[in-house]
Amino acid sequence: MKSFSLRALAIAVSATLAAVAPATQAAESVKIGVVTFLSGPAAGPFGVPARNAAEILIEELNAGKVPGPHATKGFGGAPIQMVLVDEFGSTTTQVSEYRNLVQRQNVDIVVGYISSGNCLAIAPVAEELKKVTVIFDCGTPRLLEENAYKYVFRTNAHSGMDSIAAALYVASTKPGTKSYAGINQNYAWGQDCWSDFEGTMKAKLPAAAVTTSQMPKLFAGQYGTEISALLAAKPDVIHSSFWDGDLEALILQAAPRGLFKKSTVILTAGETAIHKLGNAIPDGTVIGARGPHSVFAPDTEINRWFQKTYRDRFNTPPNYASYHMVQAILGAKTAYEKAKAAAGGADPTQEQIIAAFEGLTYESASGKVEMRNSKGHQAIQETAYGTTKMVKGQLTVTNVKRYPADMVNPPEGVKSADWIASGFKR
Amino acid sequence: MSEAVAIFLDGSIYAAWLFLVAVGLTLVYGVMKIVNVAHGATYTVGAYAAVSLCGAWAAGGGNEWGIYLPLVLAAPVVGLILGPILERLFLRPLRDEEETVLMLVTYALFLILEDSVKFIWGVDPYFLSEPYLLPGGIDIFDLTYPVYNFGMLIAATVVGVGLAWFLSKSKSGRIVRAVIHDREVAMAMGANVDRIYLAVFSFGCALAALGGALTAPTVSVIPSMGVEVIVLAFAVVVIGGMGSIIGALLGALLVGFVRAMAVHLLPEAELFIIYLVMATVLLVRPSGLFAPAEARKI
Amino acid sequence: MPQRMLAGLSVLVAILAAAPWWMPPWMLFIASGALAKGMAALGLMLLLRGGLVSFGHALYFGIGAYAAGLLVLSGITEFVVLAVLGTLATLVLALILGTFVSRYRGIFFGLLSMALSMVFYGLLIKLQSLGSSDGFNLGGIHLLSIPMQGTAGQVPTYLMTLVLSVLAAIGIDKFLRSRYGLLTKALRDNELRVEYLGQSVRQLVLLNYIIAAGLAGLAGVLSAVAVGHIGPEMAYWTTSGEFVFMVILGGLGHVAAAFIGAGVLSAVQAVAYAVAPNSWQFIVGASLLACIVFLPEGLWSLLKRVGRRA
Amino acid sequence: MTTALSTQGLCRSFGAVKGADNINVEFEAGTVVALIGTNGAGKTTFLNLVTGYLKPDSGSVFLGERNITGMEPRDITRLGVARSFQIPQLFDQLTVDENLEVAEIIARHASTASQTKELSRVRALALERFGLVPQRDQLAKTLPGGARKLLDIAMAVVSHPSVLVLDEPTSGVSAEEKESVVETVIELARGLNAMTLFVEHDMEVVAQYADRVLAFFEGRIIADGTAAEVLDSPEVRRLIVGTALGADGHA
Repeated sequence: MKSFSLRALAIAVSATLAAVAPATQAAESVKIGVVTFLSGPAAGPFGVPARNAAEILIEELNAGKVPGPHATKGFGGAPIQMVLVDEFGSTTTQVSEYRNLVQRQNVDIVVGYISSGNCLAIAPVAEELKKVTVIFDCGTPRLLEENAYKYVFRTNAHSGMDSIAAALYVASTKPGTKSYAGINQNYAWGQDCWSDFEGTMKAKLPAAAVTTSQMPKLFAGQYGTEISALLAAKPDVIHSSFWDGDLEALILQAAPRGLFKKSTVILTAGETAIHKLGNAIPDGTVIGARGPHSVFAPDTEINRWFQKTYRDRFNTPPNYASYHMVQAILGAKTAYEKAKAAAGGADPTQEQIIAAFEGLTYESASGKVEMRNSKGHQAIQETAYGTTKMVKGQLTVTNVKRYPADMVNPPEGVKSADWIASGFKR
Repeated sequence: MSEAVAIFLDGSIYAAWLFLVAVGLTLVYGVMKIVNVAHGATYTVGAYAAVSLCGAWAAGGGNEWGIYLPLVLAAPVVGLILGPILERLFLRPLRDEEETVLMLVTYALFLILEDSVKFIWGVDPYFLSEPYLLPGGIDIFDLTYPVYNFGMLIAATVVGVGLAWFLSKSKSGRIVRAVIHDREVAMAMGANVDRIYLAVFSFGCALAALGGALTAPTVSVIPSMGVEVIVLAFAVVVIGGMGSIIGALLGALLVGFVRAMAVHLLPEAELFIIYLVMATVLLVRPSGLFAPAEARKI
Repeated sequence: MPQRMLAGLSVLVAILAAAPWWMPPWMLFIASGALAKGMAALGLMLLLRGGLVSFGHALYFGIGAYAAGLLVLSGITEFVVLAVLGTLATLVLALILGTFVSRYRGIFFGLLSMALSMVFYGLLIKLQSLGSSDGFNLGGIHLLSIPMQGTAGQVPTYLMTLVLSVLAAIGIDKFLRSRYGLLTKALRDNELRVEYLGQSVRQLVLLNYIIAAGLAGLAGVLSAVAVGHIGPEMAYWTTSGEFVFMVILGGLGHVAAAFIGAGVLSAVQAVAYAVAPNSWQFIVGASLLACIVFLPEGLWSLLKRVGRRA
Repeated sequence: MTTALSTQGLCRSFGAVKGADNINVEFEAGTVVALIGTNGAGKTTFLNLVTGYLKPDSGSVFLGERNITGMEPRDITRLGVARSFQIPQLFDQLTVDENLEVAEIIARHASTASQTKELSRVRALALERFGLVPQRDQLAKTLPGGARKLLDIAMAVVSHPSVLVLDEPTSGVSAEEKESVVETVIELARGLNAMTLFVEHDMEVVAQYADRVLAFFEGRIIADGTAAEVLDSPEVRRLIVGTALGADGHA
């Protein structure tokens, strides 16, 4: 046993050294670090669909098969090399993995982060290491409202938009709403979404009152009691920013109890559930996709290509997390190529990429993206909500209402919460 | 009035679920003095086993109402396969280690099992809602409750009563109780501790799997579904008194009702109400409500 | 043997002190974190020497970090103040909670500690003004005029963490060699006898508990400075579990073992993330299991064996 | 002579069983007292009540003038009552020397400098008298049964107690060693001028070493006097010695 453990140690040490030695790379390729949940509860609904999207997009970009404005191979002709990292684990682990990507793997750009806690923690490190970092999914408005960052870009609109548009949808489709309630996960995302929704409702439908705000623990899984409380409160409208298994469990447990019939339920992140759980979502449920993604995406060439390629490979349609990932990589690509052109065809520096990225407007699979807020670092985009309806056993989204970017995103320099509190002054 | 009824029903249903997921944990601790963190992973495996077995049943054209058979069958299948593997390979050789070391062993097993589930079934969620939807719902006052939830109540009652009967009336049950009370004396009296440990651990696994299988129809089945459950089950078991079956029942009821009251009357408090109950109970009764007496001589 | 051990450890410390000149920056960051966590694990080791294991030790890690965080939010960015007040805050809380917790033994001590840490975690989640689950960033921390954060701050922070770790290790080593150390060992063996010799077990446990909490608090401050971000997960039970893992991995044989455990676990995690992003949990679990089966006394025993043979 | 230890109306029951039933007794300083009785007669319960392991349902315990009823074992120990155990309570992972060192460290806690010197002397004396010197660096868990028993007693003696309580000092000790163990212990105790209470089943040992004997039956003291008086009492012969004969096979 003595020699065995020694040998085990020796193996462990050599494995460490092997893993630690910098990977060799082709000089001319552009290396992108992709950080997304590969394990943990967020892997299934967000992380893995996003990774899948990154995989096929990078493959197809390298093959030059992406149609429309993004037809150039790779990033400005240079092939893309992807380094994948799991976002699961503590924030400290994430910071250390980020340093690893930048300082050991020498990636050119980092694209990633679903968790708000992680993106908040990574941003100052990106500044410190001077590496262009594109946040693709994290929702918290605090990221770019509280600090001005040079190297950090976010290509999806922040979560304020989701809740504001949800309340606008209620105001226009159910103007007679007398009462509303919420069921949101008890952590930053759920708390923020609920207060934004409540704030907008107060401004748009001041006569409506809150009956109950349920805040179950994240990943609780069992919502029987909360559903009873919601049923008993009899609100006209119920707001929920649930996602992942919690969202699916809520739908499964609430639908048979008639909650969706008695109240109009708005699921701001509901789109991730419709592909897997379509037949369990009752008609009349209001669904959002955190932007004009997936079922709300415009009928463009690039979207048709993305839908088809993704379905062919993974036998399921891409969800909004996949769209967010595509939007981020295409944003980075556009900025990179613009910078390369400006540099006269030479590989652009980080500073040149930043100059090109700031204020950029580009076309993604979800339509137009404007890097307009937070000094050109924060994307704004239109968004949409719709109501589910079963047509011949197929879940469709009807009564879709689209909200232009300016209507649901605060003006430059104004914090989302202040904007809502001000009654949406421009 | 209807609120009181709702609190009672919601509390009972939640307590039934808690009891189902916690009873195996307390039994294994009582007999083997192992705080089995892998219980949570076994719960997950049970849910996945139910998905696979029910899937096979449906694919094989089995009767629609017969789906409850493979659902429940997931428990003994997991118990008989996973239980002996874990006990024989990992727990038996380390039996004489301290409680905390054993707890870490099961924590390691938990990590391994959770990733193994990912290798086998992937990270995409599975849905097994047929057993939940099939029996429909009933209206109580103006609230609709799924009949399936009352099935859960019955399952918890059957498990609780069955276990109580087994431990108090059957011969093997009395031997198990003797081991709970004093392992050395029971051994001296001729109890085959090896066999008892194997059986009890496998049975504990089966109970965890039963919890997972019966929960599967109400949730999306994902690899990490056991993480929250293990912490909850701990709280219930600690409140009730580790190793006590009746304690697990009372712990489940206490947590169930307190939580139902919180959700209906003070939803803000839901987040840490369980830990608050746990800390309070421990401060008042350091060994939980019903810690089984252990022999200590000086 | 002791002389050789001392020499070996001195060489190790010297190598670590020279790390800024041979470690790439990304590795230096991991080393900073590992040392800080090793300090928390050191406190846990002290408790374990007395036969108690806490599954809620991250409570004090979190308290230290949040105390520092609140100070930074109120405009105080001097490291010395953060470290002293952060540690003091944990000591005070440990004194209060310790008077209750020290009544408990075995698994109940562990689980009550966990419950308390989870109540604190729940409280932090509730505090939207402190960023709830997302936590918040703290920047601009300095020691006199030396920056402790950003590119220029990485080396000072690392060296400070190393110095404090070595001091903590020496202090705890002295403590373990004192009569309290012997009593702590006796405590693990037979509490009844300790009481019957006239020593209050609770007092002894409380003393160890407070020291352990103080170390975790200081570790929390250091970690907050190094990462530049704090969040409730620092107090979550999985963080506590990580500390316990480190102690078991290193073993109880020597104060250096806690740091070795922390270093090896951090390395295993880093490698597992890099080699197998989809199955690192499996790898971490398997190495824990292998350690318990093949090295029941921890890695320290392995080093001792190697040392004896050399 | 002064009273070292006394009880008044001491009662304690375990469900229906009376472990101690109105015990009133006084012990003079420096005497050696044996407690006899069958298993379950209440001897160990009495010792546990006196040393604080059990709290009485009613009644009081006095150490000299001081009421120590309901005090914790550690406080009673600090006041000068030390005890050994039926099953030795050692620190198995520590060496013999360290076991005694722990005992000395704790006793030193509340001592003056001259007392500290005395403690070290007693510790060395106990180590030597009990023949543990050759094993002093051995881990306690490696000791054979008899040596474990001696170490257990030595740890009690180290604090230089005024009252020494020994629960079956010879159980588990081989028949050959028995006499010498008791002799050593009693001699040491007399040397320290400690009042000694010991539970013993061997009537020859009792007769030889005890100044006074108490016979217990069903939680009561049924006989109290010199060894000859008690052992000759018909009730004791009927209820205790007879059964002891049967159980131990010799008397």
